[in-house]
Amino acid sequence: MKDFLVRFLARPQTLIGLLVFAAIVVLALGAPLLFPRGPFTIVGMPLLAPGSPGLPAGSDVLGRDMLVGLIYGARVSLLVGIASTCCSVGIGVLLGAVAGYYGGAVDDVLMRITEFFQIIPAFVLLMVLVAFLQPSLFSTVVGIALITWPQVARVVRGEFLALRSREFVQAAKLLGESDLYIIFRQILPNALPPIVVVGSMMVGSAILTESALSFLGLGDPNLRSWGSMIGASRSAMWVAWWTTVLPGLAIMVTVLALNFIGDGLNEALSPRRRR
Amino acid sequence: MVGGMALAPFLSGHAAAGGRNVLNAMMPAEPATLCYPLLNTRLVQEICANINEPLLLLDWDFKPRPNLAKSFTATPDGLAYTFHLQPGVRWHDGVPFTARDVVFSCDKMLRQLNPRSRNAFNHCQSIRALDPLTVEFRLHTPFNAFILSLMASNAPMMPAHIYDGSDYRTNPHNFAPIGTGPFKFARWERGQYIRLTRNRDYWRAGWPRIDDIYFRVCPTPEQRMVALETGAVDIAFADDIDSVVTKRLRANPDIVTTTRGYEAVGEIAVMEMNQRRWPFSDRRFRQAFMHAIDRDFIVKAINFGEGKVATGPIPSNVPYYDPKVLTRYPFDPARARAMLDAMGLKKKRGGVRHRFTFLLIPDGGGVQTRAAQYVRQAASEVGLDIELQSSDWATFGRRTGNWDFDMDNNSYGEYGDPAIGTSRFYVSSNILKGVPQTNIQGYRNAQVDTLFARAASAVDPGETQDCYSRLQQILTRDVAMVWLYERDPLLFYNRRVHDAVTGPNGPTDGMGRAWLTGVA
Amino acid sequence: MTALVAIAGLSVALPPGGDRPYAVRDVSLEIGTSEIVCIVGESGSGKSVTAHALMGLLPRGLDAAGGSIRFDGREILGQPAQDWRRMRGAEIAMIFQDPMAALNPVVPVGRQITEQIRAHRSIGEAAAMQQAGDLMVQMGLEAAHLHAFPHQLSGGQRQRVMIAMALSLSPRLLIADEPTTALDVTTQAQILDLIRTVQKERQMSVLFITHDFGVVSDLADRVAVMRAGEVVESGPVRQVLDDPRHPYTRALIAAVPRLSGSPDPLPPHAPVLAVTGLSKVYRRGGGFLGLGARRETRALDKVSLTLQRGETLGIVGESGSGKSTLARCIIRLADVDDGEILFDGADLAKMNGRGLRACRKRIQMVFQDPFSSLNPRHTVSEIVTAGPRAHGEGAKEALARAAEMLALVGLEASALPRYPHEFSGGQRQRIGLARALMLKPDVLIADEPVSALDVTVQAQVLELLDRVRAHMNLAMLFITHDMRVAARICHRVMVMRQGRVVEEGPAATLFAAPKSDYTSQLLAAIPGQSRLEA
Amino acid sequence: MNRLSYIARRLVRTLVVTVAVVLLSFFLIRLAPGDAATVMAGQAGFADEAFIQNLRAEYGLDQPLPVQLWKYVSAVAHGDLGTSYERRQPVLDIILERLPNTLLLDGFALVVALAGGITLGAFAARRPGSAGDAGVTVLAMLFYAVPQFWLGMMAVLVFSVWLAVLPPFGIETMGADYTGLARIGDVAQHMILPGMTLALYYMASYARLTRAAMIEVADADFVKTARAKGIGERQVARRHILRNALIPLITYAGLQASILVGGTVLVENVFSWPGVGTLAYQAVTARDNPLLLGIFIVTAILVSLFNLITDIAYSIADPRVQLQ
Repeated sequence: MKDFLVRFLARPQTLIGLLVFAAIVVLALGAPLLFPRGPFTIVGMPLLAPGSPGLPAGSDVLGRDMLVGLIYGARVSLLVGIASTCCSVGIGVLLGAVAGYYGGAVDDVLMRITEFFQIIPAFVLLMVLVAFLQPSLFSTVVGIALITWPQVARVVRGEFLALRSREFVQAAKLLGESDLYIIFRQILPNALPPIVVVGSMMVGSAILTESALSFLGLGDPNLRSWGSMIGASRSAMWVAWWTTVLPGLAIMVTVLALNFIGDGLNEALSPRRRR
Repeated sequence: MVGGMALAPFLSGHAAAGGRNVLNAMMPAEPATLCYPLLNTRLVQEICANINEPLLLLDWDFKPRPNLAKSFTATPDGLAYTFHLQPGVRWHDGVPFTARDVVFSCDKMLRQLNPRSRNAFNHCQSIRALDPLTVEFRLHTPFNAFILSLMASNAPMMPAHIYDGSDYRTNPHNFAPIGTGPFKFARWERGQYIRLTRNRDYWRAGWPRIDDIYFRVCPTPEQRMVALETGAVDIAFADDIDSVVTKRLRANPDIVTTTRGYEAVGEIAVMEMNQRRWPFSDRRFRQAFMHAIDRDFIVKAINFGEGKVATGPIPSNVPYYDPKVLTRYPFDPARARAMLDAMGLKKKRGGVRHRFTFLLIPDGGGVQTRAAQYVRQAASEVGLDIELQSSDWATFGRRTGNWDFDMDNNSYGEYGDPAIGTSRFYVSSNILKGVPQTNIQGYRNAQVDTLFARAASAVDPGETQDCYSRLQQILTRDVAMVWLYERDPLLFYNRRVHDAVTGPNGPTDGMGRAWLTGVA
Repeated sequence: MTALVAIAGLSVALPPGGDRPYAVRDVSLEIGTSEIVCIVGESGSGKSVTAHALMGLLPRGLDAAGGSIRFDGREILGQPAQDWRRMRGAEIAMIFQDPMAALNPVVPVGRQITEQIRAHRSIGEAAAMQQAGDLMVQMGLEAAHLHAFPHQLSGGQRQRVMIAMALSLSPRLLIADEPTTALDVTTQAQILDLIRTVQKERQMSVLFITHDFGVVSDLADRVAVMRAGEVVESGPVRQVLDDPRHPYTRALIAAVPRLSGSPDPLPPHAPVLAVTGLSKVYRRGGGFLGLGARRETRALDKVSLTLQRGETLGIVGESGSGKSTLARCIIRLADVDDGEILFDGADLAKMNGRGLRACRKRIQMVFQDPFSSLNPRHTVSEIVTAGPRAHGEGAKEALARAAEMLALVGLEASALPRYPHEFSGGQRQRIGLARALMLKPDVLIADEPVSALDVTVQAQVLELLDRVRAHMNLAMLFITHDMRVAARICHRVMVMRQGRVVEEGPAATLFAAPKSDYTSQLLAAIPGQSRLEA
Repeated sequence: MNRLSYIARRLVRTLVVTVAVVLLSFFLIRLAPGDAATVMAGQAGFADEAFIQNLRAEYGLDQPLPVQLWKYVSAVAHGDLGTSYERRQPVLDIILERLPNTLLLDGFALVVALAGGITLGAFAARRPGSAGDAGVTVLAMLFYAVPQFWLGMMAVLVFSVWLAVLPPFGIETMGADYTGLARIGDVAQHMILPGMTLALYYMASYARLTRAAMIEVADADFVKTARAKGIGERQVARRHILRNALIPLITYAGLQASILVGGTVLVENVFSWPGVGTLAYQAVTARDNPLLLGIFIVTAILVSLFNLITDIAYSIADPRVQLQ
């Protein structure tokens, strides 16, 4: 564990990523304390430029404070990113583990399902799901989890396939350990590094996906997310650059921080380094 | 500043390519069909108005002007109208236009396909051709909006020899329409443009004055603004341009901006409440709600100063509007709170009096959505917690039609006479489960039903005015609907375009008279 | 004799943070013209690094820290890259341990040979290919093999290709880095033969790296013994073998197992395990909806055996003989197609679920790979007590017994809270053995338990296994590819080939007078018999 | 293994998968509430009962679900993907009209991404840990983290508004109606911004993949063999390292091609590119079920074909891989 931390924190990018991410988390959690009136309060005329009195980041098409919107937007992005990744990893690990460990028909069925998801255009499927479930935080999370779990399942299945023929797993079988115990106590801990890496990368891509959905107007209308801020200002882009540029930068910085962390995890956990 | 930059040379107009007399018009999406009666959306109207003409046009005073009908007479009891058609009119395929076409269009095709036309022609007992150039309409009961119902989009003339006896919905001419209008359909390049070309045999001498009209697809709002600014497109219609950039376009000396041309539509942006449910069923709640929202702000900030606050069910720039009788609801949150307290809707934990949902009309995050977001914020100031729900057209139509909503936003057009466009949202006979764009609020008032019926059938214009004044009094007192603002849609066109708008029907009268400078 | 190569005082530094500062330290070695010099040593002794330094191909991060290497009288250590390049392949050539990995998998072998020729000689591809073809034939291959990809050849063929490539420019020195370790014993014999032959024909010098004293005694003119980066002893092969000076050399030679001295067979007794007519077919393919092509491999063909308490039965065979499959089938890690496995009167082949679990408790296994057989994420105590706990034993009692069991296999109780990666290969095998013994099995299956270990450790583990077998009166099934290892501890031996039993009998008899030709071939191929068996 | 028989079997399999796609998407889409009739009514802003009824009858929505499914499946079997609700045209015609535009954009993006990514990756792998390597890595991570739609908008802002060098929207200049060479040039100009926007993300992936693969392959024994043969470093890098490192890229490029076919919704939307992506978006918002189903089916078939091509290409590049 200590070794891992040393390796993990050794790279400057990882440190930067962690610091930036921590700052974003703090801002997101502290938003209701900093701005108790919420992100929708109209504070002035629309499209005031950054630097206008009391508006360091300007106002949007409805005269709402961009800065408050950016900070509240972090809540949506992080929530969606983390919640959908958790769901996705949960489903993916469970099904991938079962398929990889037992193989045979279970595996065949699972592979066909992931194949289906691979063949259907994922983003279109996501739009369909969200539109039909009615756009909301819930449908966004469910939708993203639904289109991403096969990716996790494939990774987990692959790991389980490789690990189940390892001799310590065969030894465990001979010792009379139950399948459940073997799956969760013997194999899963060894399969964790790639899952952690995939998971950390998925948070970032889920944030990107959420922003894309919101951009197209398929986000929760009761929340001010970065994507919806850009989508709502599309036509304002020509007269008020800050309405689109700033939320985009926010997304980029967040995802970049997450990817730095994911990359650091990958380096620290990758078997090549471990050996 | 980004916005102030001049646009690149490659973006500049190619409109006058080859010195031809070509008008480029904007089309935000491709229409589903070019069969006018089949889908009477504004987009189809803008294109098809150049192809399929009505019997009459409307002048600026809302008085009929001859068109395919060179004159008409009405009996004093208001029960019979006789139209005399222009002689020598031919369809684009050369077949002569006759009374048979009028009878077919009004009695069969439009009545069957178009709900708005059906509303008018259902008043008819018979529609008969007296001779090849004379048609007689006989009504069951007097209907004083009858002549207005024959205008523009309500009653385009369709060719009987093409459609009669065919399956209207699958007729191949739905994609290559035939009409009598100043322009003929020429080509539909999918994903790019629809081209109409000059009808050289047009019955009205000297028209049209343009060789070709291209309707060009510009799907995103950014693209539409750029296209207009660069002159790639000469004319943009209502709703094509996001109000965010109107100020910028108004400042552009090459572009003419006008609110004229949509008077006959008389559109009002509204919010509807499901009045079957409490507390929307309580008049005090609806009144308090009106006080809680700053409609001036909506006009000023959200609509960037375009349009004006709606005072009641009838827009202020059309006949029968009566400002004297209206109950007005100025922005007064304190009063709204007091009224809500008084009706027993007290604050509960968290300062919330009542929670309800709001179904958003799918306008792609445009003005209506922004207005709803503002209303959500304003309502929260008086303790009403609104949850917005996005929708697509399927969801919107299904849920409003099935009365499965608390509140929604919408807009309706008056179409020249309250009997045509307005009454349908307030009369109890139009409460139809499963059908959107009807009286989905479930507003019921027997007095209102009677007054609308009387107003439409009165022969004496004074009596009609009386009825509508009383209606405006009752409906505004009741807050029968949340009226937000009169839309006054904007028409943008390049300076080189002239006579683009010739009457209150604006683009729905077609571009027959329009001409371009800089072209011989 | 003039030295072609003279290495003097060569040191190669390890990057900081390693377990020692030098990979090799102060190594001096001479290789005479047309002389075969062997460097022998266990893993980590620095023998490979020395060879690579001679090629100027030290891995990234390793640098020669001092000393000199003279080739034909010329100092080559630190010469410019250009000169190295000109020398490599033309004057010094090298072959590696794993020919599969050493050949570019996506290029036909012929092209890989011509590439080398054309890197040094300006001739056309066709002419180079002609030469390559000739070389292939000389190496006992066919010219048609030129167009094959590496994966289409057998291990021995691939190594022949490597040799052909190495000899293509008639180098003066051939460096062979454990070239036969990955090969079966018969193939190894052929490759060693080939190297000897071409060395004689071409009067070439050879530097041969190996861990096997048998190979040394068969091949070398002179030998250098390395340990932990240093040369501990060197000299003419006879001298070192017959009269080793250094204790380490003596230990190494002593640890090489011999064919003689097998234990005598036990008096016949009722078997605890009796396998009859066991068959197993591997089916591959089939694929989606059975649309894929099917391929069948007969892994076991009617194999029968018996095993009694206190007895060790050795199962010997080359790769692909089915010996491991047999172990897996007996313990039902693989399903059986046909035959019966009678264990204490019950047929294991037909068992499932709980019954199988109960029986398996009494048949345990020790695995080949000391790295993959222990879960890296579990502590030794978790690993060793897992079996008893799975069968309902209390954690406390299990832990107490675990300490005893560790003592039995020669480990301290202080090992309990530690993780597998903190132990050496031999220690890990002991932990694996303790894990198996915790369930007090009747039968112990040992699947190549020592083949991944260095020769000195190998001897210790073999000795431990034999002791434990006697101590617990275990019936042991001992699977190995190495006849010498089998000879050391098996009462009886069964030779397998392509899924069938070739021959079976008491170890001493079988090795002394094999009945089948195949067994004789195997025995004949064992390197170093003539000199080491003496 | 015989390649032809492999292809035949794969085609059969594609068929099976396509049937599965048809069934699953049919139910997925039909389970959603609301239908074409309510869409039309809502958009027209004026409706009555007869209007709804007429529309339902026209689209066969008044029939029981199994009947609808049967009719649909048998039509699809005859190559008829039905009629779009919104456009009232054969779905296949609509899709085939748009498909070339999407394939054009995708092909351009794929080529740019591959060429750029491999070059950058090879450059970075030459000296791992150097400043150049770090630069490439950070750049790749940056493009990884940028929302594509936003990148597109920023590209428009920079190249069309500030620098005014490239056209921002559409596939050709509106109203110019060029023909011949001029048109090709015009389309090419319009393709640059959306194509680059699409390509940058994948270029980042390729750069990372190439870099990682080259560093890994550089440690392989056969590279040591190559050096031991005395061939030059450049040749070692090109013929042995890169040649092997590129093999995994084939899989990824195949995957990208598959994703692109149906996955360019955002970029097409931002640049008003008249492709399948914008079509899909319109179909979703208009609840144009036949069109949506058609898009799913056509992309499924295309993706299956791409996968087949990928597999064959892979088996050619890597002789160890057998098609089965």
